[in-house]
Amino acid sequence: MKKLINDPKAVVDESVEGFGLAHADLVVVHTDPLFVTRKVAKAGKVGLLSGGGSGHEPLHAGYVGFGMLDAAVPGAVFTSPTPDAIIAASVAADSGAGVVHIVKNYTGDVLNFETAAEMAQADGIEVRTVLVNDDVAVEDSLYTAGRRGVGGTVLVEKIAGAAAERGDDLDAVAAIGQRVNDNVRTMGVALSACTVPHAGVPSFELAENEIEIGIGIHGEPGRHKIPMEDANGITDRLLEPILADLAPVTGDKVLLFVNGMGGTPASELYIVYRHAAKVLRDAGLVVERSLVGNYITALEMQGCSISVLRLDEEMTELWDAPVLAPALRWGM
Amino acid sequence: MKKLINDPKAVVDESVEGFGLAHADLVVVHTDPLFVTRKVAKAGKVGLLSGGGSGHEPLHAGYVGFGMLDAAVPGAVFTSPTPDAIIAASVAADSGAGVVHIVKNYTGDVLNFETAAEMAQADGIEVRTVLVNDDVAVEDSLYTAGRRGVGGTVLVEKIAGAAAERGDDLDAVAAIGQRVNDNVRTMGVALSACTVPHAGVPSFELAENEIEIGIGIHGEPGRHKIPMEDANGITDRLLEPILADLAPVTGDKVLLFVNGMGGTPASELYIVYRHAAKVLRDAGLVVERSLVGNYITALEMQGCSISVLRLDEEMTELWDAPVLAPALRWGM
Amino acid sequence: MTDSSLDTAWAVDWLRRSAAVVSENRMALIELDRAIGDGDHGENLDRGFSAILEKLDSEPPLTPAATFKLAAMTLMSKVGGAAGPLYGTAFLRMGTAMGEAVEIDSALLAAGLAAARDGVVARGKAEVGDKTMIDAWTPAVDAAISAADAGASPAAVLAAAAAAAESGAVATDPLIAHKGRASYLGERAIGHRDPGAASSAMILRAAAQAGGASA
Amino acid sequence: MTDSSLDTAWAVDWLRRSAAVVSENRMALIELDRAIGDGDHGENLDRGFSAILEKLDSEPPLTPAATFKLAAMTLMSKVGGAAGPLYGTAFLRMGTAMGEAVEIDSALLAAGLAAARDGVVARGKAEVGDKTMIDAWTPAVDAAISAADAGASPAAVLAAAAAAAESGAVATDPLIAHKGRASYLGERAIGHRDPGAASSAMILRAAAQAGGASA
Ligand SMILES: Nc1ncnc2c1ncn2[C@@H]1O[C@H](COP(=O)(O)OP(=O)(O)O)[C@@H](O)[C@H]1O
Ligand SMILES: Nc1ncnc2c1ncn2[C@@H]1O[C@H](COP(=O)(O)OP(=O)(O)O)[C@@H](O)[C@H]1O
Ligand SMILES: [Mg+2]
Ligand SMILES: [Mg+2]
Ligand SMILES: [Mg+2]
Ligand SMILES: [Mg+2]
Repeated sequence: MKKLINDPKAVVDESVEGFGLAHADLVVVHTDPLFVTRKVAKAGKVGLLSGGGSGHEPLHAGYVGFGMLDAAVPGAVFTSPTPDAIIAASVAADSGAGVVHIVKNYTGDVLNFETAAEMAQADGIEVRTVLVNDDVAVEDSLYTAGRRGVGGTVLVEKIAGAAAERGDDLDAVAAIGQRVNDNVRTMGVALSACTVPHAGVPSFELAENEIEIGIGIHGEPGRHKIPMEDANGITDRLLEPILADLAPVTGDKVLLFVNGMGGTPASELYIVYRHAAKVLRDAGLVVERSLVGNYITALEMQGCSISVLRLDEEMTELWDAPVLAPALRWGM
Repeated sequence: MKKLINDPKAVVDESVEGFGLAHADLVVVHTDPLFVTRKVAKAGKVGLLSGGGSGHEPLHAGYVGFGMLDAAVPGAVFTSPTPDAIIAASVAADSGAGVVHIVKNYTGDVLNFETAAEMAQADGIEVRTVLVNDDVAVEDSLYTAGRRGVGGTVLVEKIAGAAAERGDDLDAVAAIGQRVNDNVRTMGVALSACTVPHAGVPSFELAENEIEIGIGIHGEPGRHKIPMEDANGITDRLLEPILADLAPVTGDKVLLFVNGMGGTPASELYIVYRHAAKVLRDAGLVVERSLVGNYITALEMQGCSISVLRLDEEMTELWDAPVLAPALRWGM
Repeated sequence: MTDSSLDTAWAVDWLRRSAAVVSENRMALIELDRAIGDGDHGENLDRGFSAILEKLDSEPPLTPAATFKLAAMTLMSKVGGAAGPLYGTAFLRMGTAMGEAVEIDSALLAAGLAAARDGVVARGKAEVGDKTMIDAWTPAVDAAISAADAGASPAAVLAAAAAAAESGAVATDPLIAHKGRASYLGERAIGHRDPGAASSAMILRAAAQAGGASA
Repeated sequence: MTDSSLDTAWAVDWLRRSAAVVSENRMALIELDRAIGDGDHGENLDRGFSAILEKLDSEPPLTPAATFKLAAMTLMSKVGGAAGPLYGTAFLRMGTAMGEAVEIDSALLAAGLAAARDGVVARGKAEVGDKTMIDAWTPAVDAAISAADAGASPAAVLAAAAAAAESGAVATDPLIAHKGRASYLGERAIGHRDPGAASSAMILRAAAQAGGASA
């Protein structure tokens, strides 16, 4: 394992410390428990909080700032944070109007956030939870832990963040977050595995000509392995279940999000974007907005995910609203 | 070789096409010859043009936009573009006030841009060239091709771009670009090699516990291999020749730029940033501005470079000026 | 402490032995989790139990219940992931079940283990056969209750529980998972042992060893 | 065409054979450049010479000079990197040196090769021993001039040039590079052949084969 790290056990602490130093104009890093808050809080605004295992950078701390998150709680690598940190961050994010927790649907995240929400509520903080579960690679049935939260999380955080910033109340912010989740579908592919620092070995094995379809963002194996294909073929494979499940109709406006898993060059993401845009156009959809880059990653994994969000006018407006966070910035 | 590509020979064309589709609000892609221009040109402004081999994305096309480049000319992967494309882009970038070429110091780039500049001048376009050569890994002597242009290029493009945007004339824009180059030093490290699509094999070999110090951005081998070290140790090794060469004095204000080579997680870049900021502080310098992320890459190479730019008030002001390009955006 | 009861020293010894076995098997648990999960189970538990050791030194608990509550709070705030809240709940409920008792007899021990298991079920909603730690805990609790009903000593109750947990963990190998991360894998989970069931068996074996050692 | 001169057919054949040899050795040249450069030399030349083939078909040139100018313009606009302008300049100067001649005798041939080499030096400022294509071109030009002065046929002049270029390329192996990307490597370039010298030797061998075949 070759990584730019010191002690594998200190990876998250040191990385978040460096992040805080580099973006001292925008964020404040709190330690023990570890969480990140917006430098300039806005009184009376609904607080937006997210968190989860580390290793998905810039998610979530990179989205703390004006128009997006008020607080982010990074756990150990690929491990949900603990309730005490979530509670402390909720207290910091609450200015009286309540806090929305954006939680990716994994057993660990759900259990820890559930506990934290209960305890925060007991302390008088109103909490609403938006559970993100956009991953069409996983069957959503009684016999699984349900669909995972993946790429759609970034879109939920941006759009709900803009709603909170414009002054929506607690239920309204949660409702728009939920609406984004209901309208977004994601599917991913890995060309290589990633190596968790404390494990020191790649999280799964892939032969030289194999890829893993339906991958999540934790180095967990995906739906199945297939022989390597070209970018257009892979793009088709990712979009097919997305469109089958989202079932858009001709003329629907969508946001197309091609996300890098951390180890894939931008040039390759644009090659995927190119074909995906064509497929959506051919399906009668209008690609109104786009996002291409490393926004929710799995350490240095090579691969990408595609998310398609069906937009309505309000979502588009909130997407376009100014945002000023370390990893997403426009309009100011 | 596993890459999200179709035909290896079509990588640049397809990628730039996708880039143009994703950022149609900001840029226009021209084909045959291939170059990228700003969507909304500003009449009477000095044109700023850069280019070079592809594979360093978001450099250069990602920096086409308000407050930065007017045109970018992508060559084949790791291969300088040809004079005809540079000339066509120069014509497009010229609105009568002349064009500044920002060229990274490699034999191929220098020769092709030289030829293009000559021919453009013959066609009545005033051209000034800023040659970027910030890489302290290479000895600058009669016996080498001279220092390479690496991370500092991004800073030259941003600051010269802001100068052009505020209305500086041709010589002034070239002069500030030159001043940035004179005050910036860079050094890089690779933990793994990258694979050029047409070659299909990694560009150099590294044993499981080796790293390559003094790497450039073309998958060329570096200054020497050393056994793997921790992030703090590597950071010390990169900063030492930078500071020796830049020779800053106590109280100097600097911009600290930690750049990912494409395959390194953001979390690791922040671990490097953390220690680099500390070393600079201990050296009596003031880190006034920071940039952390994948801004000038070598495909999917794992590793990073550190650049230190000694700031003066004007450079800082131009750095802070609004920029609106696909890969760099603030203030608007 | 007598043959017919366990005390605070046993509870503390259990936790210390758990910390040791988890630390020894850190990489093995990571490997199991790497195969059908995300490879952090060993690291997470090791972090949690190391923290318990520190707490035991700095604030020695006075009752078995206090010992388990200390474990619960520490696991809850140090482990994260699925295992943190689940093991945290298990130890919390066990502590609650034991009340103020300083001597734990076989019946109370079995009741404590049952409460722990019920806590995990309440939080995680898993059933036997879902390929989770419940597949170790439920046979362990059944064996403990049978042994206690038959008049066995606490040490024997723990030995029965540990053996049943070990068989239960092994029995997860051929299963498809219905809970946790392994459920994303469908049939690809077949042939792999559930990491949480494996760690549960180790921890219950540690309880038995502590019981045997001090019996 | 006679024994004592070469013509446009030879020039065209040279380029076609160059395209073939570059395409065959594409991977070998990539490998050489991968070792001490950036691994694109074979790809770049292959792209350039393939484009030359297309141009030769669509606009057949009428003189040797026109043939070389077509090659020069195509290489300049298709190759990029260092090799594009350098080979482009070489063919451009060779074409210019040959003027309107349709029959190239040994003296003009040697003068053309010398002009090509001088063009590369003018652009790239490399000297013999800098581990560049000049290390193939300069001995080739020297051998060509000697042979021409000694009254050799054009075919023999080219054969001498090709042989000298090949030796010159081999002789780059032990050198440290002072120009181009390999100069960044210092001593680590020792033991590797310069890719541009290697491709130059191939291209000059193609010239000789075209000369011999048509002689
Ligand atoms: N719903 C559940 N009920 C009971 N146990 C569960 C449940 N979900 C997961 N587990 C247990 O947790 C273990 C995984 O723990 P761990 O790897 O620490 O957490 P994570 O899956 O968050 O990475 C699984 O092996 C399984 O035994
Ligand atoms: N200054 C120079 N003068 C002569 N030849 C040079 C010079 N610089 C580089 N070369 C030649 O160019 C070759 C490399 O070509 P190529 O790989 O196509 O370009 P690049 O180095 O831009 O990738 C070298 O092997 C060398 O022979
Ligand atoms: Mg986990
Ligand atoms: Mg090159
Ligand atoms: Mg796990
Ligand atoms: Mg090369």
